[in-house]
Amino acid sequence: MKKIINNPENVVTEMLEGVVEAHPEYLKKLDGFHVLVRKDSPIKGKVALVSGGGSGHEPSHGGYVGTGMLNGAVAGEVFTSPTPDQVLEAIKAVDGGKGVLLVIKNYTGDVMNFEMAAEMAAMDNIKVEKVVVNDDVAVENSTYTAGRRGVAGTVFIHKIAGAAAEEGRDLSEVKKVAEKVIENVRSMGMSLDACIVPAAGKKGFILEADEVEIGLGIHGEPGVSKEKIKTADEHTEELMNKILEDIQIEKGEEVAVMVNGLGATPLMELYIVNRKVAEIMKAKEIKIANTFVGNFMTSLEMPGFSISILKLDDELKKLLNAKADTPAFKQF
Amino acid sequence: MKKIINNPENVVTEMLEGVVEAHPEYLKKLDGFHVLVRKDSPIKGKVALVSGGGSGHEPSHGGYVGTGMLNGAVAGEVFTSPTPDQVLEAIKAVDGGKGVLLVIKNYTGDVMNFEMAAEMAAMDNIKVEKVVVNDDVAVENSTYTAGRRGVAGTVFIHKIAGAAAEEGRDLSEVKKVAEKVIENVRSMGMSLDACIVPAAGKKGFILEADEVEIGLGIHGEPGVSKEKIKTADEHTEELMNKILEDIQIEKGEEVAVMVNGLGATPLMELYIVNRKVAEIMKAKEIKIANTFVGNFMTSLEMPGFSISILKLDDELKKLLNAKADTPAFKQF
Amino acid sequence: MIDNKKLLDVLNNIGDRIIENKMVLNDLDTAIGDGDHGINMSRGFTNVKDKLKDLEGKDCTTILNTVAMTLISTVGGASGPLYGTAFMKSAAAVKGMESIDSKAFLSILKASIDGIQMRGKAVKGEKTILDSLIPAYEAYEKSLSDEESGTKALEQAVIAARDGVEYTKTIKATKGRASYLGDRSIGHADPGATSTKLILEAILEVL
Amino acid sequence: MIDNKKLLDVLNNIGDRIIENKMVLNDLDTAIGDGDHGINMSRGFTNVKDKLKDLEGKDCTTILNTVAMTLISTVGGASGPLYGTAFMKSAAAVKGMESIDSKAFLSILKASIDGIQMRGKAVKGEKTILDSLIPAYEAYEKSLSDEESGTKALEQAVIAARDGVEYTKTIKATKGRASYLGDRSIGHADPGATSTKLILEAILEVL
Ligand SMILES: Nc1ncnc2c1ncn2[C@@H]1O[C@H](COP(=O)(O)OP(=O)(O)O)[C@@H](O)[C@H]1O
Ligand SMILES: Nc1ncnc2c1ncn2[C@@H]1O[C@H](COP(=O)(O)OP(=O)(O)O)[C@@H](O)[C@H]1O
Ligand SMILES: [Mg+2]
Ligand SMILES: [Mg+2]
Ligand SMILES: [Mg+2]
Ligand SMILES: [Mg+2]
Repeated sequence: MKKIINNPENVVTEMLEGVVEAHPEYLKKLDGFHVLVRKDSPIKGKVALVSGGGSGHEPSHGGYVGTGMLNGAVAGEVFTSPTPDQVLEAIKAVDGGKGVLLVIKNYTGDVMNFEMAAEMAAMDNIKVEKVVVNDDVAVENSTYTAGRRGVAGTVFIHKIAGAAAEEGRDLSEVKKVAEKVIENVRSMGMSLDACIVPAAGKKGFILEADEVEIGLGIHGEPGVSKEKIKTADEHTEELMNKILEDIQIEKGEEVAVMVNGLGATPLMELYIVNRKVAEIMKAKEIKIANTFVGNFMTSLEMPGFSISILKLDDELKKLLNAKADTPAFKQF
Repeated sequence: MKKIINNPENVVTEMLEGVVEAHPEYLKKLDGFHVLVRKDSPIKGKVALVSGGGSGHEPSHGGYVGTGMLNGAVAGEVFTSPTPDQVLEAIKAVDGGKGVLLVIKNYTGDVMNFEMAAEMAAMDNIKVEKVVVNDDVAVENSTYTAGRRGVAGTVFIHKIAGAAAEEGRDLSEVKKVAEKVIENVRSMGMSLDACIVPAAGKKGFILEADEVEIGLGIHGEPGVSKEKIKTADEHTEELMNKILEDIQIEKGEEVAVMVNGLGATPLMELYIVNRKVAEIMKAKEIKIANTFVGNFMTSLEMPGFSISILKLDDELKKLLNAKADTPAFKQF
Repeated sequence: MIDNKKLLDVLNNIGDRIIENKMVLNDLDTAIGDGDHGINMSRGFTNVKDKLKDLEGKDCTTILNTVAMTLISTVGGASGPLYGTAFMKSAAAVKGMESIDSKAFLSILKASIDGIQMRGKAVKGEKTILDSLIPAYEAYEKSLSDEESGTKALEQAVIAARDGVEYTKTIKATKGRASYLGDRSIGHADPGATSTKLILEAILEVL
Repeated sequence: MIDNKKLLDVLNNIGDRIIENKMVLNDLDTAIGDGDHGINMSRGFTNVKDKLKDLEGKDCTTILNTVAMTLISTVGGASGPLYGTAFMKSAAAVKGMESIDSKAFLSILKASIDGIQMRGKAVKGEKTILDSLIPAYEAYEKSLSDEESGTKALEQAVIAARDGVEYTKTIKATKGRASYLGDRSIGHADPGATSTKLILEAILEVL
């Protein structure tokens, strides 16, 4: 394992220290916790958003702490859900009296740990609501799975629900708009290789020189199937078909597109994928209103990408285009 | 070679198409050329900035086309300087009557091709000036080399000279401020592995499992030496020492820091490096006014990083903090 | 009979066995999950062992509650809340008791199952912790009702847990991260079921 | 004697040899540069070969100028402006001539050197194109002044170019990208010197 790290056991702590050194104008770290919150926390009279999960998804989630997105981000160990006491601390630090919305990605561990924190916060008389993001169409949403996973589409929830909170909406309204985004966003990813969790020291799965992993989550775990590598256009078409099978989008409707790098994918390749996404949408006469290309929700140094499609209406469009100012997502 | 591409020969064309699809609000592509220019080009009465180089450095340079940075970016083949006719086309498309500043990274090919373009533009009666960035302290600036290379520090020139141009300064003044940045910025990088140029199909150099390449450029070429891998802190210290040996920075002076990923480096690792950079600067009582952590000047999927340090004065500080709005660099 | 002193020995031994088997559990989780179950559990039990030092002389409920809180606040992932809740419910199950006899241990097993099901909403046969814990509970109960000794009953429980782990190899996961693999999860033992088996073995060793 | 018809054959053959040796040149550039010299040169000459189709009946200067512009606009890198300028100066050197005799070829070699030095500011011994081109020019000149035939002179030039390539293995690069390697550039032949040698060999083949 070749990595630019010190001790594998300290990667999360040291990373958070580096984040705070880099972005003191946006955020601060809660002493003794792996929690980043807005520098101006708590903000009185506004609903606060808290998200988080395992580390290794940077810039998620700390990179989205700032105006118009998250108020707090909780960082677990690498690819491991954070513990409830950490989440609770984030909730307490950001609550400005109007309540806190937890944005949880649907993984058994994330859901359980955030739920426990919500129960604890309720005992402290903090209003807490939660939404569970499950945008990954690779996984069947059936009784035979733990339900669809939450992946890169989560960033759209941060952005849009964050904008709604910034507008001064109530907790129930912010939750409602977050749920609307969840209903309308679908994602799917693929990868050319695995990544290495520092503490584990070896790859999560092994692929042949001509194989790719299709439909994988964001925790370095294997996907739903292995395939022979094809062209970027073919893989893009395959992912887009799965996504568009799952969500009805009519001619003339508008969407936002996110082509997300998993960590080691050159931006060049992401743009090549985006070219094909645009071509497919043009053929279907679906209008792309916003496109985001880059590393938004990564899996350490995984060489792969995911595509997320969010179906827009006027409300979502307005909130998506609202101002945001965070270390990793800025928009005028 | 496993890559998310179609035909290796078309990567640049297809990438540029993907860029235009993603960011039509910022830029457009010149028909028949690998040139991206601001959507509102030419802007009358303002000095225009043109940069470029081989492709594979994304988001450099097309990602910096927008308000407060570049007016045009010329994309060569992967890691190959663009040809003079392409550069000329960019110059012609962005010139708004106040002249054009070419920001060139010091590589033999880049310098010659941009110079030829400047000569051609002069024949068309366009005022053209050029600056050559040479921030890489890994390379000795002696008669025994082609001079120090231009690497990630170039982004500071784009930002600061771009802000000066946006203010309405004259060509000679914009050039002067660009030269001031060049005088005050130093960089150095290292990598854990090589990258693969699509058309070449194999790695540019081979490292053992415990070796790293120190002082490498941004074109996939080998560096100035191989070393055994050490901790992130040790490597950071090594690069910082080289940088701070080369540029005199006194106690109490201010700098901007860029910890730049070369393409496949997890943001986690870049922040771990930044933590150490901040620690070193604190010990030296040098104040870090701005920190940029991310992929600004990459080498395809190279797993490595570079550190750039820019010594600031009041003028540079003000221009660095000025508003910028481009696909890859936004600042309120 | 486990008094509060012995309970510390038991918990220390559980910690040792889990930490020893870090890589084993990790490799199992690499095959069908995200390769961190060993890291998570051994991080948790390293902290538990540390906490145990300050618990000499405390009652069983306090000890088990401390273990619960430590696991909840240091394991993370799916296993943290699950094992944490199991220990928390176990602490409640022995509230007021000076020591844990075989009947109390039966109620600990039952409380653990209830706690895990409350949190994780899984049933037997979904390739989880429950697939070694429920058979272990059933075997322990049967052995006691056959009037065998507590030790004998625990031996039966361990055997049942081992069989449970073997059984998990034959089934498809429908809960937890492994469920995303669909049929690809078949053929691999479940990490959580395995760590539960290790815990039961570690208890038996000290008795 | 190379008339405009023969010139097209010569240039086509140069193109073929460069394209054939794409990987050879690339591997040389991988060792001490950025591994694209073969890609760059063969991209350029693929375009040149394409352009040659439309140049039948044109005069030598027009043909060479077209080659120059094509190389300049399609090769990029360091080699594009250098070879482009060499061909541009060569075109000027034969201005007005119906065909290229050995004296004209001498002036082409000289003009190429001048053009490359004007652009690249290198001298002999810096591990560049010039390390095969200058010896080739000198050998050609000497052979002509010894009153040998143009073909014989070109044979001498090719031999000198080959020796020049060998010589580049022994020296450290001080110009171009390879100069960043310092002593690590020693032991490898220079890609540009090698492509120049290939060009001269290709000319000799057709004469
Ligand atoms: N709903 C559930 N009920 C019971 N056990 C579960 C459930 N979900 C997961 N598990 C157990 O958790 C184990 C994985 O734990 P761990 O790897 O630590 O967490 P994560 O899956 O978050 O990485 C699985 O092997 C399984 O036994
Ligand atoms: N200043 C120079 N003068 C003459 N030849 C040069 C000079 N700089 C570089 N070269 C030649 O260019 C060759 C490299 O060309 P190429 O790989 O196509 O460009 P780049 O170095 O930009 O990738 C070198 O092998 C060398 O022979
Ligand atoms: Mg996990
Ligand atoms: Mg090159
Ligand atoms: Mg796991
Ligand atoms: Mg080269």
